[in-house]
Amino acid sequence: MTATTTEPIEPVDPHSSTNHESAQSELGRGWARFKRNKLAFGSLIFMGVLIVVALGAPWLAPMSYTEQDLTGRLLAPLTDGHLLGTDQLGRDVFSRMLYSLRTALMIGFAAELVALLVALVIGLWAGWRGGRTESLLMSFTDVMYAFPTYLFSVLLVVIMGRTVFAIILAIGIAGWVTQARLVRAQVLKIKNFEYVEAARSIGTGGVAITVRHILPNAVGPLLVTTSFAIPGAIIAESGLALLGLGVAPPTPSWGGMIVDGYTYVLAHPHLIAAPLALFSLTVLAFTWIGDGLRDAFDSSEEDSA
Amino acid sequence: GSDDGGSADNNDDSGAGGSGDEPQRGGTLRQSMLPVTLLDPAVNANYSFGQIMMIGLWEGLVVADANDPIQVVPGVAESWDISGDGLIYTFHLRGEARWSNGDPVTANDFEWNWKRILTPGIAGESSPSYNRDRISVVGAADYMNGEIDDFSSVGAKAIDDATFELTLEKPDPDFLIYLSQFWALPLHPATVERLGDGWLDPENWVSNGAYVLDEFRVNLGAVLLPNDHYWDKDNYYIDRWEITFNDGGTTADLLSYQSGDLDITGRIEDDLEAVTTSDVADELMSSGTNQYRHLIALNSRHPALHDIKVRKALALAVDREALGGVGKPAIPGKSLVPGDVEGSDEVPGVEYDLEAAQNLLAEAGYPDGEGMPTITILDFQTSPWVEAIAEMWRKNLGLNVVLDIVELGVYSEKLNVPVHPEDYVGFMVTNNSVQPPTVVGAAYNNLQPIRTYGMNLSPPEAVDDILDELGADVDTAQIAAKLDGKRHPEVEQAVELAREALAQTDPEARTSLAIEAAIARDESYVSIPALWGGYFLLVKPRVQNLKPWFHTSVMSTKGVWIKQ
Amino acid sequence: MLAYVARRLVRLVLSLIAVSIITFGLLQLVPGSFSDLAEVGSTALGDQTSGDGGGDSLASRYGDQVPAWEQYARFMTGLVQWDMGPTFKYPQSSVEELMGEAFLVSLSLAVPATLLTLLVAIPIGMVAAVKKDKLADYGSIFTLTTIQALPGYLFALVLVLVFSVGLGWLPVRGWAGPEYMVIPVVALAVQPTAMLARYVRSSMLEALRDEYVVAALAKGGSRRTVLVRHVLRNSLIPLVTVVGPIFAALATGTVFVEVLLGIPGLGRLFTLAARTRDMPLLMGTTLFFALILMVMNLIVDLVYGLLDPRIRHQQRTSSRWRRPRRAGLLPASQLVDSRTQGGRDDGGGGSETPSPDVSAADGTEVRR
Amino acid sequence: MTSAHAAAPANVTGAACVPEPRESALLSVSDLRVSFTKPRSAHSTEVVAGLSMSVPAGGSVAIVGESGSGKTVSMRAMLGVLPDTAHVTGEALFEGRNLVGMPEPDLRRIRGTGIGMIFQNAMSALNPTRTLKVQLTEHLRWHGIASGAEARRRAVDALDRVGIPDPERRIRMYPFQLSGGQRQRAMIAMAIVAGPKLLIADEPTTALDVTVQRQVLDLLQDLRRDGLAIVMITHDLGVARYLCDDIVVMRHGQVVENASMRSFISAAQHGYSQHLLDTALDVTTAVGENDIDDDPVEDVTATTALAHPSPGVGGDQAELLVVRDLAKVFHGRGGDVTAVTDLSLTIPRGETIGVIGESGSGKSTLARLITRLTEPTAGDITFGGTDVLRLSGKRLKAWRRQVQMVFQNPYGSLLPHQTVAANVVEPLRVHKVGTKAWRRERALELLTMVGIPESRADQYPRQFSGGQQQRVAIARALALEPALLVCDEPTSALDVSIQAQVLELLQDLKERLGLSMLFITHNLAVAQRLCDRAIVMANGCVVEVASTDTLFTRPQHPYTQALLAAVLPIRAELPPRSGVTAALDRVPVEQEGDLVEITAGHWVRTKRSADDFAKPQVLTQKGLTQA
Ligand SMILES: Nc1ncnc2c1ncn2[C@@H]1O[C@H](COP(=O)(O)OP(=O)(O)OP(=O)(O)O)[C@@H](O)[C@H]1O
Ligand SMILES: Nc1ncnc2c1ncn2[C@@H]1O[C@H](COP(=O)(O)OP(=O)(O)OP(=O)(O)O)[C@@H](O)[C@H]1O
Ligand SMILES: [Mg+2]
Ligand SMILES: [Mg+2]
Repeated sequence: MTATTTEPIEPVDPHSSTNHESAQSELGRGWARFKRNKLAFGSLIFMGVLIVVALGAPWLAPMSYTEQDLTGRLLAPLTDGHLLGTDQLGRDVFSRMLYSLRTALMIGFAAELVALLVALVIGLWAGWRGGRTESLLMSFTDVMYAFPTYLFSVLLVVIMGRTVFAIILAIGIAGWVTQARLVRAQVLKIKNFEYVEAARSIGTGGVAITVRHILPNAVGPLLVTTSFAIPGAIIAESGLALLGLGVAPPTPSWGGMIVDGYTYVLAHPHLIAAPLALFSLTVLAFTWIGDGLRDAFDSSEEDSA
Repeated sequence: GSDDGGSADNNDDSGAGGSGDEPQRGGTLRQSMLPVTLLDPAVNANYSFGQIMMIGLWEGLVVADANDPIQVVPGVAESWDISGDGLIYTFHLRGEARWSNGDPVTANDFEWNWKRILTPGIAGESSPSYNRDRISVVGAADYMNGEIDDFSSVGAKAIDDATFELTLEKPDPDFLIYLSQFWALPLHPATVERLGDGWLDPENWVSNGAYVLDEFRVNLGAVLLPNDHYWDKDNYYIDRWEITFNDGGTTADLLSYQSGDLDITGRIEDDLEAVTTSDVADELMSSGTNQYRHLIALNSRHPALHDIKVRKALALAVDREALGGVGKPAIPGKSLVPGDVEGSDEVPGVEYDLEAAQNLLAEAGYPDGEGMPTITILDFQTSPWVEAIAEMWRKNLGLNVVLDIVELGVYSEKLNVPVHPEDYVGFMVTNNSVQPPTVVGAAYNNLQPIRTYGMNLSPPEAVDDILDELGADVDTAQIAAKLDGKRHPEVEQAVELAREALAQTDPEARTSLAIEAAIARDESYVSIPALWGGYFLLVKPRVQNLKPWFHTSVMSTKGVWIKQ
Repeated sequence: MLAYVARRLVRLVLSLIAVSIITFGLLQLVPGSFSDLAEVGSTALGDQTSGDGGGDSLASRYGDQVPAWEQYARFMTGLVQWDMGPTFKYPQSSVEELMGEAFLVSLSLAVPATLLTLLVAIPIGMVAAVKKDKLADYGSIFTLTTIQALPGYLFALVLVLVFSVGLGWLPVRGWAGPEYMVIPVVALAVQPTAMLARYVRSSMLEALRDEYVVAALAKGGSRRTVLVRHVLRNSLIPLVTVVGPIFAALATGTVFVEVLLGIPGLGRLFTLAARTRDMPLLMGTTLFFALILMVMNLIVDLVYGLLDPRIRHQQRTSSRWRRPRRAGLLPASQLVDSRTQGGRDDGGGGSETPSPDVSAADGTEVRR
Repeated sequence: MTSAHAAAPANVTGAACVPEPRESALLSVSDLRVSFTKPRSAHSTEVVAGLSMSVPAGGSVAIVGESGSGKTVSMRAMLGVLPDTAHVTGEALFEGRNLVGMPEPDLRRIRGTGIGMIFQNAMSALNPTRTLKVQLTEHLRWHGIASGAEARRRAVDALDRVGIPDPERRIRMYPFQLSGGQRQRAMIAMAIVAGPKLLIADEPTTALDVTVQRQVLDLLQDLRRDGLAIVMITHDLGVARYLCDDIVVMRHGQVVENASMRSFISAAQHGYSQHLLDTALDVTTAVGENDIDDDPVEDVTATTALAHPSPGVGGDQAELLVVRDLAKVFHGRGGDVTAVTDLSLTIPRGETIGVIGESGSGKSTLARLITRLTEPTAGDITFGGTDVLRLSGKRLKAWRRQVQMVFQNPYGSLLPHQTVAANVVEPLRVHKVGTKAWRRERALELLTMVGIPESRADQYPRQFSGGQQQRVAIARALALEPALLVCDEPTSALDVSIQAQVLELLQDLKERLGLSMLFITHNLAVAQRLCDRAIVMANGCVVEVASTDTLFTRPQHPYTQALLAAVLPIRAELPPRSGVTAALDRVPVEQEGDLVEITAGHWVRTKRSADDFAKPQVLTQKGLTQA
């Protein structure tokens, strides 16, 4: 076989001059394609609203999330000015839901940030250095991969306590493994691209190549997995809550609300329905965004775009 | 000596169903409980559920009376004599008592079992079910400690096949009640000797109770079938007793119960509220209230809680009527002696008095809560009533209150801290019972080991001195001894009174001293009582004639029948 | 081939040792010991007895006074002899006995759940792929993504509420007969089904893009024949890389569903062990989990090799993995990575398949 | 093949222009149009806009045209194997029946049995997980031609016919177990096993080495002799000419010229065809034709002899780069691969050295070794007197300024996330040359120099055509004003016409800037055009070194001779077939013998001594001078 492998008949023709008008970066093109995906774009807007609501919870929530009214417990929605009723301690479910949103988003984003940081350090390091460093790091990753994820979360929460911070760390640290593998795979892939070789031939150093050239081009897939991992982290918190290891009260969290609500599921279904609905919508929004991102960055899907 | 014996026939008492129908034979009783890990009465079985099964599988000399919590009725012993000085108990075994393999139950079997219970290493010296602090059979403690090896010097002897004798060190009016508890149930000596641990296998099962074990699966459940050789089998109507183990929480059980998969469940304690708000609330059965939920002050270097005025203010600021609403079906509990305990009406307890509380706090130097440290409430699970108390303190006293809900392991570690630092000031949440349900039983609670019972509210320096003196690895009893005289005076008094009460042999004096001790304990405000409750079961109406034995949280199936 | 398996086995053992060390190390950090907890439990759990005090005779074997390394050594020696001894919580049963029973339970759910997954997911994925960009495709993708995104325990809840509480057709919880298996099996299968169906779809689409499909059509094959003989076959081969981990995840038990539905499976045992600090049981279950996962990965790789002649060839001809060159084929793990990226890692995820050896710094030249 | 019609201008429509009457043509296409609709939109693009052509029974037609001109699509449209998004109109009569709009079952009967198709990339067109047997026999069964043992026998026959040795054994193999050439043959066997009358070959040799390409083409020629009609899609005029009688030139989905091959070569009518012919490079060889350069041979030998005392011995300051006994062994998992061995060469200042050889001969490895992207296993590299291999850290970085590289895949070698200007700035930035503003200035200057207007400097690489991308890459390589430019097949990923532009640019730069170049290619014509001297590599070692003129006129090593023989000239007379096959058979691929200087500057790897060459060399020279 010779080196003259012409590109297979790939319908999108890089030589064509049709797209000369709009100057776009890789990310820019992804964004353009992403915008065309109505579901994903809608989800993004919804997410924006959620973030605003979460940030504005102290102003938006009609009541404090801790304030109890022992005479007005387990009220049905729309009674006594409680939009979604009250819980077993007479606290306003709606207000608690808004604050839970805050907790959830905080956990989702922060935990993934932790996971991503660890993953980037390990993945980039292993992928770029190769050799012994890589086998060592990847063996470690493989071992961690064989661990049940939630064992880690459970033990870490136990060690660090049920604070939001601890739960973020617990979920983040338990979740870096897949990301690290992905980063490494990306690095290995990109490392073999000619432009990395080209950068080396120019005299660019290893770190600079990794940070300036490999990382930006690995961002697409990472963005995708991250947007899937964020709802994963939110779900993980609710799972911990199910085991009695979620965020400690009185800080409201969806996991806690769902667990509490499940207790009253037959007599007062509204207690579980409302948080569960918002929880599911949030998780779904992230998923749709992730899906949209994947389609936007996956060049093999281009023909459908 | 007097013969308290007599045949107990509970059948004529109406049970849960409240109908006067003739009992019907047959049917399966399906019950759910926390997983039982081990069915050896001699080894510590902390879970009441295990005891429910044990009480069905074996029969001791005497049996608790379902109708009167502080009385016993004959079991294997048809009758018994008590010597005039109250020290020697002679039990006359009934001739028709049989093991499930047909062997007769003899006094030698009991002697063998007593030896087993007391032998170090078999039952496990670290977890004796036999409580040497409270039951004082001659020589038993020494034998257990390994100080004597000759069992013949222990006061537990078979006189002949049908006569068994126990000798006490000092008279104890509650002795028979203790004896009715699960730890005194007899194993079949021959089987245990032949099989070792294999006796636990359902295939090899031999016991002398109303049931035999047909199936036992870890974490899953057990099946009990009637024992054909049981002498009183006519009073047991159920064909099959199916037990499922559930560690999945209340809701799961409640749903099973509601959809008709279960007849009885006791797995509802975590979230009684879910039950009381459900449509099966009226099927909830409760034993008498001999439990109390309270907050115990933790020792801290911060002076606030060392001031009785502050503690009293906190106790007075709790609106127990409101708590009763949150903690249903538990009821407001104003004292550390629950309402159904004999003599409790003489203990006045704490009343809600907001004004007094605010004044006290001001007097102590914290007007409107100013200057008070953050109060932490330590717990390992969330309970609405605790959150409610926190909110009351915040609202009524202007305090900063946080809940420190931690995982059980962390909880246990925090309890092990003898003195918390300045910034950790607060209480732990706990639930205790008075056993036996008498004020004298309550007096025992005054003497409980320090770290779990908060009687160590002593000046931190005193605690430090003791720890320095004793080193790190000392047991709680030693510390308790060293603490004498160094506690805060109000605490000291409560301990002293309890000691006196227990040392008394005269029942009347004993009771009145115990009442004084209980009042002293309440008034030391080391524990803040909140709620009283009993042991709760959800029981389907078709299950007739069921009576929980409230003082041991156990129920018996004697006389229980299922309406088809 | 044999050399390959042997090498993998050696690695597996080393990994297991690493897992055991990490688990044990973490346990040392965790506050509270079994006896502490038992003691607190006896008084604080709202469960009263006359007997006070706590602890266990076992504590003397693994108790506080025994140095950590010795406890570890004792456990590991036991493990090697397949006699891990009694657990703290169940002094009368041995770790291996408990795990064996629980594993059987988990297995009897995992097998039907996996089968159900395959039976449902493959047709759905196929239809979606063939009807790409049509309503059926959008509809199914929408539904599948939704299902995949939601927390797994939700389905168990819904099923219980509808079929047990609402309709009363099935028992709410427990483990006593075939009727008790329906809800857990379905609940367990829902998410893997969604994931697998999506996987089948993209795998099919990928295969459909391949030129040999056109080639087969150009030879005169009907669409159906080509679909079945070439596309389906080729796109199902990579499925083993997903089905393996799915099965492993199911067979190691799924805590939430087990706890919720009262199934005495491995997941519950494991959670119990973690919560009560039952060291032997926790070590045993963790190692067992890791073992299953790794063995499944090994099986996946071998099966993948059996099914895919290219990889079979590699496994046969070299004792070590070589990056397949110029043949346009990727190691199985990368197939998984590239296609399931996005799926949350619920135990599925990539297997550690033939990839690792792309590693050498001088990785072979890859052309675009 | 009637030249009468060849002169006719592009036959865009109408049957009148089709050479043979419809009935006698095997395939006759008129006004075939294909458009694609985008999913979820009503918008559609026409990619084939009226194709007309005809193929007589047993005839052969080449379809040529640049990439994307609709060659593949139109052929697939006839067979009805395009995706659902395609909309086909027009007429394609095969044996008198219109294939367009024919019901699927009828069409299916024609596929395979009436018309067979060969695809460009055999690896992707053969199902990787099924054996040859399955793939060769399944459609025999579908069409009811044969099944079981009979089908198998036919398949074995077909394999035998396409020249796959030991077909009985190979039929049980999987595609990946065959070599590239064998795969392509298997592909052909699959297409012919059901006995079609027409074979559509879609660039069947583009992915192959010249020598293998030649063998496959010979095979197709044999099939033609047996009466099979062939439509050959290609972008290589040499291939088209070698195999076909008629030619159809396509551009932008339209036919611009439809003529007989002979008249096309001699007198292409359409401007685009003319352009194609002009830009197509042709090798002038001594093997086929004694086509001599204008320069007197002696002169060439003399100058090269002066400039290159020895490829193995360097040291003179006139030498920019001296490589001595370089070797590279890759320790692969399946064993060691010797990519380069015992390689010595010198690059004098201002000269361009070509490196030619088949795939896998170690060309790229050599480039990477010289640029220190890969560390050699053994050997020395001296650059302007400094020992390159000793350099590290800052000094290595500084040295890198002087050696720059241009890669094969222009898009792949540009940073996709940066604009082209930023790409050109990158080396300046890395080496901290100048201020930010100055760098940009310089980048724009360089871009203008390579023909990219300033206005497009801030666009991303993806928005440029391949040729433009390669220009950017060249601009980047020149940014640091290197002394040596290493080009690793910089044009082989490009279309023929674009390739010519890039080569022109390089030629121009070389002359203007006095660059030294190491130019790697497997395209002999390119090497001949651009290089002063060339190295022929086989199996990691140098088999022949000479000035390009010498090399192309008087190749000495059998391997070189085989390479040259396999070249398909466009204008020159075709070499005799027998000679080629013979030459190919002679190719020794061992790395034995020593490099022997047979005349000044002409080195050949041989076991013989230089004296053995004396005679033939003189003879050749003589012959040449005489001619
Ligand atoms: N499935 C498709 N959907 C949309 N457009 C397509 C599709 N297939 C091909 N095209 C477009 O049709 C045009 C012609 O493509 P075609 O593959 O026929 O070119 P070609 O002449 O064979 O080029 P090459 O020499 O590169 O093989 C191109 O612009 C291509 O983008
Ligand atoms: N990183 C590597 N690891 C192992 N073997 C390698 C590596 N790079 C190249 N090789 C081997 O070295 C030999 C020469 O490869 P090289 O890429 O230099 O050939 P080439 O002449 O450039 O071929 P092409 O024309 O296909 O580009 C080949 O057999 C190849 O398989
Ligand atoms: Mg084409
Ligand atoms: Mg190359």
